[in-house]
Amino acid sequence: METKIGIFLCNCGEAIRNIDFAATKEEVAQIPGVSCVNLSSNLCLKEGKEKMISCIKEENIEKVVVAACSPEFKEHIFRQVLEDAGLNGHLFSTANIREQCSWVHDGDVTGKAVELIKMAVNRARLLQPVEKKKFAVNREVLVVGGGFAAINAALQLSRVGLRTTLLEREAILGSETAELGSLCGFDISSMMSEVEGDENIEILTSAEVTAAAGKIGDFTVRIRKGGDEASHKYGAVVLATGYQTKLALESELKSDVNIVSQKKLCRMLENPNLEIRPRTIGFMFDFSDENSRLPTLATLNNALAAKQKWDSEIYVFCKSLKVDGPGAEKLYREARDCGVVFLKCEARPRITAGNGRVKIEAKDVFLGEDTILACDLLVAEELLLPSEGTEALSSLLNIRRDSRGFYQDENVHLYPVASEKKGIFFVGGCRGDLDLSRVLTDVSSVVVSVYELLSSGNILAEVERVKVDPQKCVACLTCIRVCPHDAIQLVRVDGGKEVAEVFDLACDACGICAAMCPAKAITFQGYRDEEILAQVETIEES
Amino acid sequence: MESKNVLVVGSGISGVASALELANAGVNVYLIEKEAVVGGHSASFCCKATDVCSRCSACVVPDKIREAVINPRIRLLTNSTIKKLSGDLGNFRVEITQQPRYIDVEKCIACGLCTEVCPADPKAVYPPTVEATPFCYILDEALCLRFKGEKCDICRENCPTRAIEFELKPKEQELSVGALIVATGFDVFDAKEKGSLGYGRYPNVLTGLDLEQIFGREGYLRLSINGKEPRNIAFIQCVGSRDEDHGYCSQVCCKYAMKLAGLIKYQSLDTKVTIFYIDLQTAGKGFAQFYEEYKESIRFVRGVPVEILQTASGDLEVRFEDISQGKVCRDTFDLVVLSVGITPGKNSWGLARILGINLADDGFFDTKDSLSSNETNVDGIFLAGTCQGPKDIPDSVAHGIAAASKTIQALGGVASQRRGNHRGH
Amino acid sequence: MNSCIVAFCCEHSAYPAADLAGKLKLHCPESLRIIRVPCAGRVDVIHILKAFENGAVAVLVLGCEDGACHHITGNTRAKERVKYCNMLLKEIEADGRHVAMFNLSPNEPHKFVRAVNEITKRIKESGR
Amino acid sequence: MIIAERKPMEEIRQMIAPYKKLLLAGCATCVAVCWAGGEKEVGILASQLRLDQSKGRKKISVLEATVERQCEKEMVEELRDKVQEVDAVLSLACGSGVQTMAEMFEDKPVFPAVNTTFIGMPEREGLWVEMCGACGDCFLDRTGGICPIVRCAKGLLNGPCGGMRKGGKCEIDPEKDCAWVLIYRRLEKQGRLDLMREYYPPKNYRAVKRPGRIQAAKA
Repeated sequence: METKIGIFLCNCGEAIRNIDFAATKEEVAQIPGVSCVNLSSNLCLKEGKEKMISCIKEENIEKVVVAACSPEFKEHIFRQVLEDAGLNGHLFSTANIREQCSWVHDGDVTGKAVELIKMAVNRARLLQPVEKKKFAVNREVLVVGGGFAAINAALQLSRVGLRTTLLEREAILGSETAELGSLCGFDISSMMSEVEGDENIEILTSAEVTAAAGKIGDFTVRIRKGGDEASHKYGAVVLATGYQTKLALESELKSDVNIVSQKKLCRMLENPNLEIRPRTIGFMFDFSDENSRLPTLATLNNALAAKQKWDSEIYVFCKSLKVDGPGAEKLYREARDCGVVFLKCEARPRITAGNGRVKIEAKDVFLGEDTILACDLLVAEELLLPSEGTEALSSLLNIRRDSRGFYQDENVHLYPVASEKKGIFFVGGCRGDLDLSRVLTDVSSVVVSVYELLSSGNILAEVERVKVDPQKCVACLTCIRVCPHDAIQLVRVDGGKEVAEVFDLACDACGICAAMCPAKAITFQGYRDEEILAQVETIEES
Repeated sequence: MESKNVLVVGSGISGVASALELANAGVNVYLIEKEAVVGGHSASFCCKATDVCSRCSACVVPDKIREAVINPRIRLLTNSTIKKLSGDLGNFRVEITQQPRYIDVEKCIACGLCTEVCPADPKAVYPPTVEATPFCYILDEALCLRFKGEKCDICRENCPTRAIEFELKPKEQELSVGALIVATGFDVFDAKEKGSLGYGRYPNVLTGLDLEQIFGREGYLRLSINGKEPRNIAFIQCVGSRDEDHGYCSQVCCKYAMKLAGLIKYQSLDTKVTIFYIDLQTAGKGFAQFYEEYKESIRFVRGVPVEILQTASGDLEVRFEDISQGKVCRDTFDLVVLSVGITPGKNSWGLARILGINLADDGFFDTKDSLSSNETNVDGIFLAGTCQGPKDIPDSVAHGIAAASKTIQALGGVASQRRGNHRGH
Repeated sequence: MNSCIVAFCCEHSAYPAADLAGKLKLHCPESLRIIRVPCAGRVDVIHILKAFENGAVAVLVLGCEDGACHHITGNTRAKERVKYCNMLLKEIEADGRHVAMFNLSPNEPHKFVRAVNEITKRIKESGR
Repeated sequence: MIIAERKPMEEIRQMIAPYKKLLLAGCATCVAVCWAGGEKEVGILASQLRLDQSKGRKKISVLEATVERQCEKEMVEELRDKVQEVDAVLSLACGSGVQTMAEMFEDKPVFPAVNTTFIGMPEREGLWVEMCGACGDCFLDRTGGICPIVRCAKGLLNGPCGGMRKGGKCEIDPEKDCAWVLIYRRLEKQGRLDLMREYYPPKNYRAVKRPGRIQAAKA
């Protein structure tokens, strides 16, 4: 028996005048399967909705077609109306007869409106209900990394009541945060003691991930710690592995004692019984890596500290100062006021080292001629690189990286902390060069994102909106390879053959797998091949 | 439990981002906005994609606004400002005045009949800008004949959904909320203050914001005086940033200038583009590729010009110091774009007095200590977005989400103190 | 009336752009039929060929800007499939240029109109 | 698995020129997995044939059907009534599928629409590489699991030839790795380099009776 379809037209308060609604109502009533056609002037307002609910109940309509304005802002209203009338929200199809018909054509467009409604009805006829269900999720979070970002994330996650495991590759926690602490003026000892004392946080040092599988709410991660390997279950994974720096110097200069990195200078500044006091110090940055702001901040902080402690002459060679961070311009002015000399050069200065002095030749843009400076200490330019293991871990977790090798694809819809795979987040330096305030903002963003996902212990999601038919699937792995959200995996069906299975929580309903499946085994409710072709076939009838 | 509501002041991209995160975490949100439409400045920014997306995040704004408008837990109050605040974290009482909006947002279906019938010239009731949400028509008191004493009632009679109402007084209402997030955004630097650059006097001197809106509305660039395509464009950086009375870098101007320059070069390759800069800010996620690609095709000149004069033929003569030769020289362009920066909102001083929060020396709202960028000196009032300091769209979204996170932690803390155990389980 | 153009519009970028073009009252040919899809990557070769079989003169696939797809690789997949369709149509001496993929973002109504005008121009040129 | 590639349209058009009603028969296993002859490709080819506007093409009607495996008599049997209705069958299966179909329906001409190319595997999704030449006498045990007959351009049994390029690339095709360099490296890793010193007599291809027949002992 033909499914009963109800059509609800809306003339938007008689404002749509180039569609003859009477004629439309008549013509549309003859479409097979249509049991009632109603015309209203304000379908999206209160009384329009009540009339719709009563009509659905009286005529016991099974599928609803709304021919009105764009679904962009109103679709959720009508889905709610269907649910209030006891129908599944998916049995709903729209025809946009206002923005895409009445407003963009002159003259009478009744013909086109009728055709758009026919397309919507042809699709509605094939729609199938999709239920929603609460999926239980594991409430534990794995934070990979041991630096400033990782420790802060773990602390705040435990504060909102989520049990966290902190996994650090080195033997001790927070190894390089010590310098960062002195660099930005806060003591990390209180932070370290708090994280050790928190019974909500389990710390695994000198441990690393060897394998990872599973999806949002149910990640299984194998961790090797000191010889033995064990696999643990987590609901979400937060990567906070930070970055590493490499001196951008010719190899023979690297060994010279007078050429140091920013970190080494930091340690020299802190160590009270340092015997040598460099008279002149040279800084250099922004020549071979023009996309990082951390070298500028490190230089400004260290220059001020060195000026204050040793009162030495300081020369900074750079192409452009990256001051697009909070407070960076203030630091730059402070440094200039207390006598630091900034030299802007287009080309990279030539460095020669010998008998305890480092010679820097550079052509300053404003002076216009070559300046040669011999200084006791040169803080060389450093390249910001992703920390080791980034490539390995991203292939283990099957996630994408950006063009410079850091985590998180450069897609703007993922910012600030998400990855294209639900349940995996990135925090801090591991996703690009972030200064301290942006790292702290990242930490708070990831805490609320994980809190939303896991705090209630379950996630409401649609059941089998995208489904693989086990009979038709030949396990050719195409869908598993093309899924951008890595939401499909091979699963053994009741002891028999292995077939692909879509994980409802991880699926973002984009349909790429349904289009690529060579055996047409994947149905995507709402946009199945039949439903799309039904709309295409309405052209022939016109 | 009243502490489960939060008031977000300002519906720019960071206010909307905070409201969305709060709503998704189960908190009811009042989102108040002093203008008639949601979105703030960033809603009018154009997409600067060439054949590849240039990562400017302008297209994230309409998505987030749409999500916020249809979210059931977010109640939107436009034309509203805060009059008084009392109470503390967990139970604030906020008095809101809502200026009359003669066209009811719920009822207006943007059919356009009222504009057709309105007798006033220029029309007193008109559609909002295209990207406006809610897309509800606006009745302008200054132009409407009825507010000039005439007995005109034509639009109210013709409105099919009775959405127009005249006898409306500013509405007062008191909300009780657990916490506040201030996301009042920024003001664009008024380029007229730099008189020597001739903005407002010469038609071909535009600001970055004008260029964004031209590309947003028309999609291509035409000179206003002769409608032709500009052949030689100059961008001048750091207009209203990094100078005597703006001791900060606005962070966004180098990025939007280079991306607009990339779009112009993509639309017509032989257009010459010059960028005058102090320090080129090319850091940030997703910028490396872009900078590599356009490093050669755009001419970068170090040093910011001080004066622009319009020649007889309408071209603009820019006087700047050419450092390589070490002397002042002139260059003519047919279009000059001033990359204006971010300045603190004019009425942030008023809001600071009402809420009792401090202003930093550069005019933005101050934070409790240098490490936390969301907390203010008042517990329970948090900052989000550019009202705390210059940020681009991705940073504003992140800052908004962080503010929501701190609010939830603060509210969580409050709830648990009530239940007597100090840990926020 | 068989000069019909079928446009598969991604609901994240092309469909909102079409709505914005409507709000701006930017005109487009009446023979345009817009089919809403969750992502340009959902459009398959068979959908495009069936559109031609049912009398469409040209088919447009409209997705997000390259690199800004909500589903990361959706628009790249669509671009590859449209290229495959061009080849399939050339094989049977139909005009391969009647299938086209354009990228746009949700706040760019003029790019939507430009895409439709471009495909209409191609139809006129090939004399159908 | 068996990898195939669809024939160019020009060839298909000549085969089916005289016929008005056609059945396109797909196969849902090997050729489906390599995107050549599955249900989806049958739909695409059918649509192409219906849309074919080249000169002198009269309208043809095309039926579509896909069976689980075309190299099984029982499965091909399901198409019997459809085959009666048409003038000719265009099979998108591999060679053995086409021949099973031709054997079952002797009265109707059966044409191949794909070229069966090799036994191989996907290097990445959408790109298939030949791995095995089905020579009937596998000696992968002695080459560390790399088959020189297929992956060495000259099919040498006692390689490498003298013409190997720098970086271990093949003399004939600079992009291709020389199979014997790969074999050497793998054997080196496994510490079985002595296998490289052994001499293998030339293979006697005449001994292999064509067509091959394998009689299972237990049936």
